[in-house]
Amino acid sequence: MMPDLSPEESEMVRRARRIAREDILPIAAARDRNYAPGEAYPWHIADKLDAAGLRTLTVPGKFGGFGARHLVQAMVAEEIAYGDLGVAVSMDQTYKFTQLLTNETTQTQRDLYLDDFMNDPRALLALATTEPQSGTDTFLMYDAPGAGPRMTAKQEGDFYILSGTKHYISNGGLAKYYFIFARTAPEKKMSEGLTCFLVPRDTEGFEIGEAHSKLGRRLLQNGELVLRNCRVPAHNLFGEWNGGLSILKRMVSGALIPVMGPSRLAYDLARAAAQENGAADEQWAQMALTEMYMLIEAARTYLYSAAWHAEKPTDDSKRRLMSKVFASEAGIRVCRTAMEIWGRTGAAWHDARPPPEKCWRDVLSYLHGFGTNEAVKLKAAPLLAPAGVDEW
Amino acid sequence: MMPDLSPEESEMVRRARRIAREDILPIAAARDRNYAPGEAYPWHIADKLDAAGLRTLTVPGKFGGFGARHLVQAMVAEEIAYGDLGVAVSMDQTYKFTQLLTNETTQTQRDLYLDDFMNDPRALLALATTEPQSGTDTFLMYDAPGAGPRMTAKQEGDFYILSGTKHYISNGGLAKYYFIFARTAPEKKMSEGLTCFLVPRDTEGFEIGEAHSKLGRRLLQNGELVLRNCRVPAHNLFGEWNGGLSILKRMVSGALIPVMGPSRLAYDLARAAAQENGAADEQWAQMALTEMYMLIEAARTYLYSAAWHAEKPTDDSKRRLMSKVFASEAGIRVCRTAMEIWGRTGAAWHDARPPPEKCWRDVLSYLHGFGTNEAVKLKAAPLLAPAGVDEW
Amino acid sequence: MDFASGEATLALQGLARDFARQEIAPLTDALDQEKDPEKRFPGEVLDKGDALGLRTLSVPESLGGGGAGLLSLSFVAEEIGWGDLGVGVIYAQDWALAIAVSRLWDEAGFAAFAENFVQDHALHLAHVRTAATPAPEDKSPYPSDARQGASIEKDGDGLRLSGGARHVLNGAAAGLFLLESDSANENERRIFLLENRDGSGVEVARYHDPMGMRACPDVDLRFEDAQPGHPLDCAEEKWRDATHALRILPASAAVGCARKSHEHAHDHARERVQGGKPIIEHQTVGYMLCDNLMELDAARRSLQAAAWAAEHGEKAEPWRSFLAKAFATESCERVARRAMEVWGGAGYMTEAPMERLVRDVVAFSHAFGMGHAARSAAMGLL
Amino acid sequence: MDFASGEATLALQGLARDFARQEIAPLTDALDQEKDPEKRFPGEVLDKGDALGLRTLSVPESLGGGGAGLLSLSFVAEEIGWGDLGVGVIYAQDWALAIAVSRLWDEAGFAAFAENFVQDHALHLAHVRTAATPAPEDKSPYPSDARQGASIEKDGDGLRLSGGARHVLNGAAAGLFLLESDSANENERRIFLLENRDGSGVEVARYHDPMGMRACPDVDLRFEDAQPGHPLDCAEEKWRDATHALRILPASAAVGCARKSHEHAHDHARERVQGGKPIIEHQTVGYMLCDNLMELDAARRSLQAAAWAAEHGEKAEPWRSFLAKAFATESCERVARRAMEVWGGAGYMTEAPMERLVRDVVAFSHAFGMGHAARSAAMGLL
Repeated sequence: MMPDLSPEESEMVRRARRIAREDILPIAAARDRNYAPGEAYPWHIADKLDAAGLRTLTVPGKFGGFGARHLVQAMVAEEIAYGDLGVAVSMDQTYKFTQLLTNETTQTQRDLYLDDFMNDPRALLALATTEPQSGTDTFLMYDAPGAGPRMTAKQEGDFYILSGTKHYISNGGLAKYYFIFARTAPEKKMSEGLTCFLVPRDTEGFEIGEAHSKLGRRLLQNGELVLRNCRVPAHNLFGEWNGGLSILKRMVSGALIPVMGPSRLAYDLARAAAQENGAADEQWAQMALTEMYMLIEAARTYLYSAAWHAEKPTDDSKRRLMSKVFASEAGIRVCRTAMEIWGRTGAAWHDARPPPEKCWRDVLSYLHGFGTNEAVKLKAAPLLAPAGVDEW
Repeated sequence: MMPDLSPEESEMVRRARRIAREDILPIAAARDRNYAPGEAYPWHIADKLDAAGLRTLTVPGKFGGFGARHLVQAMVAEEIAYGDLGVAVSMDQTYKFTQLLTNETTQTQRDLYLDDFMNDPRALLALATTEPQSGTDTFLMYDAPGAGPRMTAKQEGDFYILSGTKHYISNGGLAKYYFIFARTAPEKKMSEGLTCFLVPRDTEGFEIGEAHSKLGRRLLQNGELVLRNCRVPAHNLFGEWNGGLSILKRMVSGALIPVMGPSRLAYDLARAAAQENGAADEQWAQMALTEMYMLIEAARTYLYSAAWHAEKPTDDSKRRLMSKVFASEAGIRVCRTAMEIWGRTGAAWHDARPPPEKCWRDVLSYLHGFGTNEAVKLKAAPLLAPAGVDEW
Repeated sequence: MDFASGEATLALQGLARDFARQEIAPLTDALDQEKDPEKRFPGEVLDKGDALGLRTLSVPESLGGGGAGLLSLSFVAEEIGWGDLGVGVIYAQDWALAIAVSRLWDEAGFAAFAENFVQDHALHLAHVRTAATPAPEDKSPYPSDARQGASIEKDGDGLRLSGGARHVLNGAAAGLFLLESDSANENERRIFLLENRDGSGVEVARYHDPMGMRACPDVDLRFEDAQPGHPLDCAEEKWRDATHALRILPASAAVGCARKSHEHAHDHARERVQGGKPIIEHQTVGYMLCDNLMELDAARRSLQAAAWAAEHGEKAEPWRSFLAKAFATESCERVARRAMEVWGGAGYMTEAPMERLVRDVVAFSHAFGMGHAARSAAMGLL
Repeated sequence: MDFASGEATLALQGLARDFARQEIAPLTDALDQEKDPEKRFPGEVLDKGDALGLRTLSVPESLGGGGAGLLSLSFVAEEIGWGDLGVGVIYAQDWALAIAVSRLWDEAGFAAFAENFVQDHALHLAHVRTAATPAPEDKSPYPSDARQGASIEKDGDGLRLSGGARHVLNGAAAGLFLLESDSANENERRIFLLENRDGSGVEVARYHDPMGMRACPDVDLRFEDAQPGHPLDCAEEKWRDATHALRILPASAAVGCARKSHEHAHDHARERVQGGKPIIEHQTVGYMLCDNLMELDAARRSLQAAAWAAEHGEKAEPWRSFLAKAFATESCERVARRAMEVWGGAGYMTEAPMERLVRDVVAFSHAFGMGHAARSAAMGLL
C-alpha cells in the first residue's frame, strides 16, 4: 500500500521537492501575475530540472534516462506542482510523450531525434489533437464522418503537407517535438482516416500562434499551432497510416494528474494562516482544515494507487480516468477552502506569500485538462464491467 | 500500494467473501424487514464465521487466532459487510476489542476468560461508553467535571459495584464480554476518574435492556445495558484505576469501517439494473455509475492505506479518523445513487433482490457510528501538524 | 411583488396546520410501523379532512369546492406534509388532478366531473402513467418503469384498456384515475379519466412496500377490458401546463416534512448539552441548522414562484415546475439528513422522529419524476 | 403573495438593464485587465449612472432621491451586477448605506445627510469596519482581519480616530464612510459617519489587488487624528436591522454576475456541436444548465424574500439576510463554475467571458461577510 520507493526513486522525488520549494515557489506567483502568456515559462527552472535528471525521468535507462515507473512519475510531477502547476505540466507532458518517442518511433526517427532530445536541456514534448471545432469529440473518439480534427495531411513526394490549426496545446510553443494528428482521409471517420506525425518545431511551415491568456496555470504556455503547408519529411510519419486513433486510445497515463501539488501548498498556507490568525480555534476552521487534509490524502492515495497498478496486470484504465475526476474535484475544493481560511485576503494578491487563490485558479484547469470531467466519466462508462461480473 | 496479501491472508478474505455471498446476502434483507430488533441477529451465520476462523481473526497466533493485521481486518470486515453491515459490525467490534482481551488483560483475566472466548463460537465482544447524557462528550473526551459517563463503580470488598445505564452499544445483548467504563471518582474529570471493567454477560446485576429499532443496520443489536448494583469481581478491573480515558485514547482502529461492503453491493445492484432496464444508455446513468465506481475506489484505497499504515512507523491516527469520514460520506452517496438508478422501486422492498435502499439505510449509520462525522473532524483537528511542519 | 399571504390563504394555512398537528400526526406514526402495506391507508384521517373541505380545495367555489389557487394550495400542502407526507401526497394529487381536468376538458365536462367529485366524500384522485405498448411479462429481478404499459383498442364507440401500470400512488383507494398513456408516437398518446370500482376492470396487482411515505399506498394496477371515460386534450404543451400542480404541490408537502425534521433538530439542539453548552452553540451544529434554514427557504420560494407562474399562465418558462420540484426535493433530502445528524446516534433510532422523516423524503424523491427525469424534461424546454 | 413586479420596479429594472448592457459592460472588461489597481476605478461609468439617478436611488423622493424600496433595489442591483459586479457593489453600498443612515439617525440628521449626498454627484458611500482596539504593526506574512483596528479618543466635545482599517470596498473614492467600530465590550461600540477628503486624516494605506470584482477598489485605510462625524445609534439590534440591505443588495449584484455567465453558457451550448449535435442536447450539459437555473432562481427568491421581510420590518427572523446572502453567494459560485465547465477548455481562457465572471463571484464571496461569518452571525439569532 505504501509507495515503497527504491532509494534512487526516493532521491528523484526529493530532488523535485527541493527544486519546487527552493527555486519555483519563490518566483511562481509573481510570474503568474506579471508576465505575458508567451513569456511566463521559467526556462531557467527547466534547465535545473533537466540537470537534476527530471526532464528525462521516464526515458528508459538504455537510452540514458531514469526509466521511472508511473508511480514515480506521478509523485515527481506532484512535487514540482507544489512549486507551480504550469511548470509541472510542462514536465508531465514530456513524461507522457517520452514513451512515444522512445518506444514507438522507427529506428530512423530515433537516430534523428533521440540524441537531440536527450542532450538539449530545453527539449520538451507535446501532443496536439484539439482544434477549435473538436475537443470532446476527439477525446471521446466520436467516430462519425466530420467529427474530430480537421487539419489535413497530404502526401507530396517525400513529404507530407500539413495544413490547419491546433489550439489549447499544453507545451505548445515550448516543446521542441510535436506529435500532431491530422486527417489523411478527411471524408472518413477518425478511426479510418487520422494519422500522427512527428513534427520538430523548426519544420518549414510550422508556426506558433497566439499564446492564450488563461485563468490559471499561467506559467505554462497553451499555444496555438498554425500549420501552413507545413512540410513534414515522409520518415516522420508516426505509427500507422490512418492509424492515429489507436495511438490516442493507448494514451491514458495523462490521467495521473499532479493536481495535489497545488492542493498541498494551499493546505499548508491555510493551516499556517489559521494557526496564526486565530481561525484554528474555531470549529468551522477546524472542520475545514481536517476536510482539506482528508481530501488530499484520499486523492493522493487514489492517484498513487492508479499509478501503481499501471504496470501491473491489475491495471484498469477506468481507475486512472476516474482518479483524475476525483482528484481534480478534491483539489478544487481544497484550494477554495484555503482561500476562505485566509479571509478577505484569500481572494487577493499577497506580497509575502504565494496566495492560495493562485492554487485555486491553477487547479481549476483540471476541470477540462485531460478532458472535461463529464467527458472523462463518459469515457470510463463503457469500461464498467458488465452486469454479473465481479468488479471487486 | 497493493494489498500484497499473503496466501493465508487472501484465503481469509476469500472465506469472508464466500460466506457473505452464499450465506448472509440471501437472508439479510428479509431479516432486516421482518425481524424484531432483539431477534434479527443470525447466530447461525456467526457460527459459520467462527468455523471459518473469522471470529478470532485478530487474536494473536500464540493464543490460537489468525493474528490478522489491520489491513486484513479491514478487508475481511468489508467482505462480510457486502452480505450485511450489521453482521460485519458484530465481527468488527470483536476484532477491535480482541486486542484489549489478549494484550491488555492481566494473567488472571486471561486465565479466566481467554479459553472461553476462543472456544465459544458465539463469544462476541463489546465496549460500552455511551450513555443517554454523554455521547460526543466521551468521544471527544471533553474533560470537564460532570461531562462523560455517569455510571458509577464503587469498591465493596472484593467487588466493584456498578450502577447506571449504557445505550446504543453495538453488540449490546449479543456480546459475551463487555468493557464497561464507569466513574470511580464522580466529582472529577474523566481523565482523573474513569475506570474500565471487564464484565461478563452473566454477571449478577447486569441486564440487557431495550434493543433499539433503527433505520438500518437492523441485523445488529444495539442494546441498552442496565447495571443495577452489578457485582464485578475485583480481579476484573481492566487497566489502571481511574485510567479509563487513556484506554479510550488508544482505541482508534474502529475508524477502519467496513462501509464499502454495502456500497459495493449497491453498485453491483445498480449496474445490473441499469444495464437491464436501459438506463445505462443514458448519459445521466453513465455519469452516476462511474461516479459510484470512483467513490468506492477512492474510499477503499484510502481505508486500506490507513489500515496498512496502522502497523508502520508512518501511522497517523488522523489518517484513520478522516478515512472514516470520507468513506462514510462516499458510501452514503453511492448507495443513494444506486436507489436512483433503480427508479421507482429503488425506494421500496423488492422480493427477488436485496434492495439498494437497505444498503443506504445501513451505511447511514456511519454518520454517527464511531463518532458523528463532525465530532471525528474535531477529534482530528488537534492532530494536524503545526504550521511550518511539512505534513507530506 | 408581495410576499405577504392574503387572508384567505392564511386562514387555510392555519386550518391545515391545526389539522396536521391534531389529527394527522398522531395517527400516521402508527401507520408507518404497520407491517402490512394494505393496512396503511389513512381512511379515518381523510374522512376528517374531507369534513373540513380539504379534499376538494382546488375545485372552484361555484362548483362546490374550496376555490383555492395553486399558490395558496402550496401553503396548505406544506402544512399537511408536515403532518404526514403520505397524506400530503394524497391531497396534493386530489388538488392537482382536479386542476388538470379543469384545463384539459371543456366547461361542461369539468362541471360534471366536479359535481361527482364534490358529492362523493370518499372519492380520491390518482395519476396513472403507462406506456402505450402493453408490458411483456416482467420476469426480470430488476425494476423497470419502462416495462409498464397497456394497450388501448377501439370497442364500438368507446375504448378498451388492457395491461398494467406500475407504482400508482394512492392507486388502491382512489376512485378515479387520470390516465396518461404515453407513447413515442404523439398520435397514440391518450389522456382520459378511468373509474376504479368493482367491475370496472381495474385491479390492484400488487402492493409495494416502500421505505417511506407509507400512508399513501403505492400499487401496481392491472387492467382487463377497462373502459376509459371521456378522452381529454392530450396535446403535449397543454398537458404540461395542466400538470404544473402535479409537480409543485407534492413537493410542497415534502418541504413540510423536511421542515418538521428541522424543527425537531432545532429543539434538540437547544436542549442537548455536550462540551459544556447546548449543542446549538457549537458551530458544527449551528451551521447545520443555518444550512437547513437556507435550503428550506430556497426550496419553498422556488416552489411558490413556480406556483405563481403557473397560476398566471407564464408559459415562457415551462421548465419552472420541473426544476422547482427537483430542487425542492433534493433540498429536502439534505435538510432531513442534517436533522438526523444533529441528533447524533439518537436520530438513527426508530423512536426519533427523523428516522421516519428521512425515509419519507427519500421515498418521495422517487415519485412524481425523479431528479434526472425532471432535468431531462426541463432541458428539452430550455 | 404576488411575484409580479410593480410598474415602477419594472421601469427601474429596464433602465438598469439598458445601462448595464450599453455602458457598464463595454467599459469594465478593460478595467479587469488593467494591471494597476489604482487605475481601475470606473469613474466615467459612475458619472453616467449618476445622471440616470442610480446613485441616490434609495433616498426618498421627498429628499431628492429615487425613492426605491429594498425589494425594487434588489432587481436593479442584479441588472447592474450583470453589467459588472464591481460597479454593482459600488451602487449596492450607496443604496444600503443611505438606508442604514436613515434608520440610525434622527429625521433631521438624515435629511442633512441626504441633502449633501444628493447634491454632490461624485459622492459615494463605503462601509468601514474596524476593531475598537488599534492594530499592532502587522508583521505577519499571513492575513488577519482581526488585526485591523483603530482607537477612538475624546478630544474636547468631539472624538479623534487613529489607526487603520483593512479591505474597505470602494474605500479610495468614497467620500463618506459609515464606520463601525466593533468591540467585545458593547459600550465601546461606535458607529458614525466619517468624511474622506483632503485633510480629513483619512488616507489610503494600500491598494489590494483582488482576483476579481476589480472595478470596485479594495483598499486599506490609515486614520490619523481623523474626526468622526455625528455618532449614530449603535445598539446591536438596531444596527443589524439597519444593515439588511448591506447583505442583500451586494448579493443581488452577484446573482446578476452569475446569471450572465449562465447566459453565456446557454448560448454556447446551443451553438457548439460535439458528438453530432448541439451540446445542449447532451445530458452532461443540459443537466448543468438546469442546475444553474434552479440555483439562480432559488438564490434570487431567497434574497427577494429577505428584502421584502426587511422592508416590512419582520424582526422575528433577523437571520434571514445573513443566510440569504450566504446561500446566494454560494449558489453563484456553483453557477459560474458550471458555466465555465459548459465551455470546456475555452471557458478557462481570458477571452471567454466566464474566465472573469468566475473570478468576480469568488472574490465577492470574500466580501460582506464570508459564508462562515454569516452562519456564525445567524446561529446566534436562531
